[in-house]
Amino acid sequence: MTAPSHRAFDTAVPLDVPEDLAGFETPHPSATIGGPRRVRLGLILSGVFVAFLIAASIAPSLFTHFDPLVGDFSEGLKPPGWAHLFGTDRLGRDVFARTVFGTRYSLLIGFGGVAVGLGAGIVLGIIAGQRNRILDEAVSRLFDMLSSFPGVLLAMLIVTFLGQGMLNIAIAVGIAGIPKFGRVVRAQTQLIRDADYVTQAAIYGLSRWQVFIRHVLPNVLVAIPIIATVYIGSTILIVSGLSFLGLGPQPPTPEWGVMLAESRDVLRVAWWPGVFPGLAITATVIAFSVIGNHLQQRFEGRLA
Amino acid sequence: MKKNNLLMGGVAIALLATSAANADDKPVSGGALRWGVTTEPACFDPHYASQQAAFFVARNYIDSLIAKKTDGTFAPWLATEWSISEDGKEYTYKLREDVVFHDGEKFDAAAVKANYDFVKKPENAVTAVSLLQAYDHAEVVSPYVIKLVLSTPDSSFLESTSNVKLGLISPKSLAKGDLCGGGRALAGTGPFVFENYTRGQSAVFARNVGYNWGPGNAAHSGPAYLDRVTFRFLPEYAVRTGALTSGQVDLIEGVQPTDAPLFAEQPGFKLLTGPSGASTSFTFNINYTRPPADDVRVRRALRDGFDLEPIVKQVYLGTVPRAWSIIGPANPAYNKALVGSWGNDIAGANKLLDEAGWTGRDSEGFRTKDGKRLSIEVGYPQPYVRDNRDILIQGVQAALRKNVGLDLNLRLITAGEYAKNNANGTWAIYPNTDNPSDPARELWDMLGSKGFLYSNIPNPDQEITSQIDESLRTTDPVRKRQLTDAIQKRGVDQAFIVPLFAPSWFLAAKSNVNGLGFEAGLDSPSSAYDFWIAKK
Amino acid sequence: MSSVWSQKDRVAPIVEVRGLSIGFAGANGGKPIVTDFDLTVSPGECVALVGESGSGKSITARSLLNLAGEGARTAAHPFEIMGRDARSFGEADWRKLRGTVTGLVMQDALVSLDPLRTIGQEVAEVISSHRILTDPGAIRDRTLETLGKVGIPNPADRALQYAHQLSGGLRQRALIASAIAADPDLIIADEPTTSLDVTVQAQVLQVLAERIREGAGLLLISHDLAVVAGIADRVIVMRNGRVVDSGPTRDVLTHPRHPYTRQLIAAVPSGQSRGSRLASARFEPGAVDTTALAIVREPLPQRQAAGAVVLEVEGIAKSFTAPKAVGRTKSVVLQDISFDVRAGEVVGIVGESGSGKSTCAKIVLGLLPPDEGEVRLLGEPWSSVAEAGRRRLRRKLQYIPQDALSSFDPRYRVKDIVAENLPGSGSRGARRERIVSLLDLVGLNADYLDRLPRSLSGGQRQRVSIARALAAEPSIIVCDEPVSALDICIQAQVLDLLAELQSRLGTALLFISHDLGVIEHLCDRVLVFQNGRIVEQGATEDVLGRPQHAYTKSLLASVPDIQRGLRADVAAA
Amino acid sequence: MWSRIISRLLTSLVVAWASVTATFLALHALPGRIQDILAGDVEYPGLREAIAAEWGLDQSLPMQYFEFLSRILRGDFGTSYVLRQPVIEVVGSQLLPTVELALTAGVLAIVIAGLIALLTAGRGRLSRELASFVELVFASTPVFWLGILLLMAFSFNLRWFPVSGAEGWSSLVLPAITLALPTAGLLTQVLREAMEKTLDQPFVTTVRSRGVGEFIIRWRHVLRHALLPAVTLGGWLIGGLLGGAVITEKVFGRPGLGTVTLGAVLTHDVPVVLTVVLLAAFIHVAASTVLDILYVLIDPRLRAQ
Repeated sequence: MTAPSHRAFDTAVPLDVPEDLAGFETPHPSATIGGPRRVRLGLILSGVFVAFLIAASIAPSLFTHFDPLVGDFSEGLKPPGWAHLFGTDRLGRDVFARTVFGTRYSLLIGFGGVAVGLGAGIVLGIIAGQRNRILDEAVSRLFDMLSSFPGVLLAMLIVTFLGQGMLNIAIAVGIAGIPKFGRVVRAQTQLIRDADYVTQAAIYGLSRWQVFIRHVLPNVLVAIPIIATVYIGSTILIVSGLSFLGLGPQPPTPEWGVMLAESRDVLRVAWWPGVFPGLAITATVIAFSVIGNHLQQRFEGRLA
Repeated sequence: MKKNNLLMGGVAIALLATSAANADDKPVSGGALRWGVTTEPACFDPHYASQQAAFFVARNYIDSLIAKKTDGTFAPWLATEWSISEDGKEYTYKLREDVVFHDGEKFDAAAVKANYDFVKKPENAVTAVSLLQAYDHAEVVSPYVIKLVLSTPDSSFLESTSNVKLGLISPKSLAKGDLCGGGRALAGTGPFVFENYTRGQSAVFARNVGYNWGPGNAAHSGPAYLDRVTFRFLPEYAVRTGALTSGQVDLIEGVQPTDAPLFAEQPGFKLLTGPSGASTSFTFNINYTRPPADDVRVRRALRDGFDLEPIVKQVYLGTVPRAWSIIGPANPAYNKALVGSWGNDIAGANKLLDEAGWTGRDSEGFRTKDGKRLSIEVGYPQPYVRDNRDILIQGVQAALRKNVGLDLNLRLITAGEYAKNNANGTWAIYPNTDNPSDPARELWDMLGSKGFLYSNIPNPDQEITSQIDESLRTTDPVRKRQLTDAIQKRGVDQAFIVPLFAPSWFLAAKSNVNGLGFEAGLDSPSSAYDFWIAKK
Repeated sequence: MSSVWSQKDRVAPIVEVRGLSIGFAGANGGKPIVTDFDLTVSPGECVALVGESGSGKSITARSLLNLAGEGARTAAHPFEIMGRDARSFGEADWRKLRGTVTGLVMQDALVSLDPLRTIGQEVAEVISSHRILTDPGAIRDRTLETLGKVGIPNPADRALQYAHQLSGGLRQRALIASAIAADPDLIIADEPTTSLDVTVQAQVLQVLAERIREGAGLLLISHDLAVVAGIADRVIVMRNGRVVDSGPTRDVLTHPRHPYTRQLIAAVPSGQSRGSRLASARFEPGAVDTTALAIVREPLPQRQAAGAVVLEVEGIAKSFTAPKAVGRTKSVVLQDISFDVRAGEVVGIVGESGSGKSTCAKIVLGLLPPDEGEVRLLGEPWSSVAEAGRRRLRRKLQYIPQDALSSFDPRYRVKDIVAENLPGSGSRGARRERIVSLLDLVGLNADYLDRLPRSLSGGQRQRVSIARALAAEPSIIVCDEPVSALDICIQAQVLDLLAELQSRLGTALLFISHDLGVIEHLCDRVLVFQNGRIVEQGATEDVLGRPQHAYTKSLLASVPDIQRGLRADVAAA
Repeated sequence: MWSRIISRLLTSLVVAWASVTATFLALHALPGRIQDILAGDVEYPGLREAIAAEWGLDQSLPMQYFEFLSRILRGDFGTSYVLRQPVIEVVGSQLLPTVELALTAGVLAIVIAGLIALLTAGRGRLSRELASFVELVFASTPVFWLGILLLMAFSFNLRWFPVSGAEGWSSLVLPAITLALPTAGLLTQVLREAMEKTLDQPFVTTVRSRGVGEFIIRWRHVLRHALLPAVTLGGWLIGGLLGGAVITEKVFGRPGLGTVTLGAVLTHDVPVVLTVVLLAAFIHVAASTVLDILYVLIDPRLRAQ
């Protein structure tokens, strides 16, 4: 019964409140008043940032003319300045260039992980969401089993078996994420399965299958991109952790976690090779979760 | 650049300072020392240990028959004198009679025999057995005279008997079996008794009060000065440095160059570099039997395709010299002729590769031959990565990519993967610093037909392996010197091996810690036997 | 506007407010939501505040506790509570007031009592938090005493139970108890009976009346004039934040001045309104001076006589077995239900919550198999055949639920919703025309085609779901409480629409409602459900006019009715 | 309630069994001989034979499986061929520091989250905005990164706390904070959201109408409701803490399961990794059982069903 760390999709029962009454029946109008405007700013910033991230991961060379892998050995550990926006690391490589090129790997693994997890999660979740006690039990137990291994540890175990590298990390993180996604999808499926409009569809004379295809499935799927965005952040976090532990991509790959791990040794004399990738991770995760939460609220809005 | 000069100056001053200190006030007994070290030994039993970092820890509780001096000659230790028979097959040692193991057992010829037989016995699967290849059996001539008999002459045997791997453990302990966990169970005869071990945290050693002998290469004999020594295992550079600056430990090993100024220039601290030059180098060992590295032109291109100097300078801030040979500059067997004989010939390297047919280029600018990228993997076992060596390799990697379009593919692999590669000889390049021993033994280890790298490779280079075998057999020092020189030359000339730099150890300590030093036999910091803490 | 004073005004009033206006920072463009509101409540007096949802009555009432909500800006002159000027009050003063001077009773006790705490704890809280009593024993006694006062049997046990463990009536009593535990001078009851069955509602109103007799003042908020008729001394009618009518109950109800008040009164469905349009009601000029209400309504079109049997229900029964946790108790929900519905006929099912109305509807709709008995549709077996076999007939039997919105796929626009239920294929153009025609059949137009349902008001949504039902050209529609969620005036419109379409298309309706008035207004025949049985059935006039069964009688007796209410009032006075 | 707990315990058994089986299958599915996989790093004559004997590799697969199961049941998790010691000793000796760290961090996180949520929920816009931003930042910051920064600031420069080790509380402070902050960040968000949902409940108005003070309302009524979603997070939380501990220990050079696990992963020391993961699973299951009970204690409505 330990539900996933997710607030939206298991609740949200539609209730009928004509829009013209909004604000009256709620004891704390402040909750609804002026809320939207505040969200906007953060949202816009996040949107712009994510746009940059995607651009950077597609065409990093647009943002910098430096080679992320080859540096000038006489230019090692130069502090940030005009020549090097984020300074250089101990091999004289441009930290900005590395951070920009790193976007690709972090996003790739992040999305990869979510894709793996969601892929399996959707199938299992929908299966579990059907009106079939045994199937539901079986799948839910599977989720219990997977989720009883701490994400990082499970990923570590999988990496031990599969070996290191980007793909394996993505798979590992994905598998570790299956219960999260699966439970969300299951909850969502059940919510819709029991929704009045599904009953209504039965009254039209639609067959079970038709109802599932026309009403249940689409309404489950609309939630997927949102779930993905909500979770991409946390996935990127785990990934950076793993590559920090040296289980991720191989150096000199400018993956952010790897960069952080490398920067540790020189941190005392040079803060920049570590601070910037660190900021990159945090900013990325924030951006995605802001967008994700917003989409989610919108989504619940359409339900309620 | 400037910074680096300053730093070097700093180190020099520090060295002077310490030596001066040692001269002035004489050592005082007492006090406890906390020593922050990089590596937590996987096994404390010198017979089984394989990490270099484990050996200078072991030295604190393990003695050997004889001690190796910096000049390569040997001094008495548990053996007062020794002799080698004409045919070089019999080594006779006369032992001290006043030595007892930490568990009260008497130390005598029988004990020595027990140890050597134990190591030699296959089913014990002892790592150190590689040193006893030639060893046949031991004879207890008299209670305190032991004769070690070899099947074939072994020019490295004397050195081996000084090696900590063949250090002496109480027969009673040996009988107990697994000693990797350390603790009192592991009873040697060393200046310190193994008090206890907390995994992931520390190992504590207490002074062996009854210790009134000592290695001939030490500054004093009799009991150690320190009451107790605590090894704190601090794998992170920053953490180690921080631990010393914030006074949680008195001494750290493995100071990284960027942190050196913190101690070299700070009052209250001292910085030590040593051994004054390594006796063995950090090298790329290229598997010359696997394509594309089976083509000497490719290997040479790899060797000459980059300028090593600035990379080593950049990574180690000028604190260590680049290497020219497999053997380190401080080693008597060092072949000086090699200096300046190779490297940094980018034009030549490109020419070689063109000749070798690597003329194509792929999207990432790497050379290709009939569609295959010119790529050689460097498989570096993660647990052995230390001392920024991965960074150094990244530097070489970048340079080779830029200069000659060769893809030096660095992979940090698990030790398991390495073990497999080694088992079926599929490794490509292995970056390594060999545990020091006799030069011939060292060369045999890395290039010999039964060495740890080539033992599983079908037909290694005839010429070099035969030279190595002979150098091990010969008892004539001159001949031996010729051979080791030749081997070093061929190794570099054929680019079986690309020497990178001569590693040295950096010790940083509070200024009141004295007697710090390095042990040639280990090519690492010495045991805490001579250390003492000045009373303020 | 002049208001008439009852003699009670000579006593010092508990609250006296003139020209009250309430606004929210940022909301409603800064304009106040309630304006120019006057109120006086004296001890032993009941003032009723009537209006539809959104009229601002709740906010107004809560402003007397300074609980109108965060950022609420209230202004009034004077604003006196117990003779003290409330405008000078700080939060601390207000807090002292709450519970001791003013007690609040809200609508649904299930959510208005903390579900995680026992009734006892909830009732005791006001006493302890005001330090009225400190000794735990004394507090307990007072709690139990209060629970007794509101008519809760063996309080000692009840005090240890949680809200969800009590019946609706007891729950509401407990809520009242928690409000009056500290003997407040003024009780503010905000729709205190709305979620209750009529019989229970009557009892709860009695409890409140009892408090008034004890000398407390009562401010009763309700959307239903009939409810307040029996108990209120004075009535204030609100709309869009303004007072449109106020005065002694009798005057307001018999001589409504404001058209809106009249509408409120006239829109109430009842026996008199049968066969006529509710929304069309108006008061004939000159009729006003008589005491009886003279409401004139336009008649609905003629209806053709009932035709062949469409739906037959024969002795169906249903019972559920609760899951293990509760101990496998078998609860009978329906027993031996038999009735039929003929073409063009409107059959009503009336009963209180839990009487089995909805279960019956589900079985009829073929969503639930009966344990016994059989349902036949258009003479063919229905409940006895498999879903596949039913599908052919499905569109003949349609459904209008109470909550229209949740019955719409959130991704669908109005046109998709209706289209999904259209028979056959036909060209896109043709279908579109059909949809449009259906929409204006229910009083909407082509502009609504692309609207998303959640952007529609409650009334409009119900119209869409009617259009959807009609799209299938059914021979019978099951309506489950289709208007209970709507305000009285909207309800009138929807009822008119249903009635009109029914008489024009001759579609049979099975109309389920808890509201006798609605049934009386709409249905030809009525079935009275109690505990899963039909206790009485027959022509509406007979059953509701001359009830035979005791339950039907008690049901009728407890239905609030303006006329009866006024009579009772006279009797009481 | 009891049925719920019993089913949870059964589940945990299933989970344990399934995970053991899964691992067994994984081991056999892997390319290469099990001897090699298990030997990992170590390379000496006789080792593989020893392993073959210990794992009964000469027997048929089903026999091996039951052998394996019964060994686990007997609490014999095999030998680490890298550390040359029984795994159970290795892991056992490292359990305490990790649990100590995770627990402290957990409590810290809960306290922080509870306080902030209590103070900011439904309160002034500015404070709420600020708080939720800070939470977001912490919830989005990699644990190890946070650790490094704290280490730099408070150990190296200010020297308030020791850099590493596990002696005494002072060495626990920084790691605990490091581990707690991100958790607290997320927990606070959940708690506050739940509290604000609750503050909009009608019964809160009822309580206000009794003249109860705002803080009491939050403390006595609202917080309890907010705990429900927080508890549902619990299981996930514990997992996060254990996982985070691994990384935190690495950063602070603390002994503990993390250090052992990481070492094991890198040296391919399968028996150790296996044991650690099984242990973690066990802890998780045990904890979530407790949480279930908690859940029922908090919400009487669940006792009925």
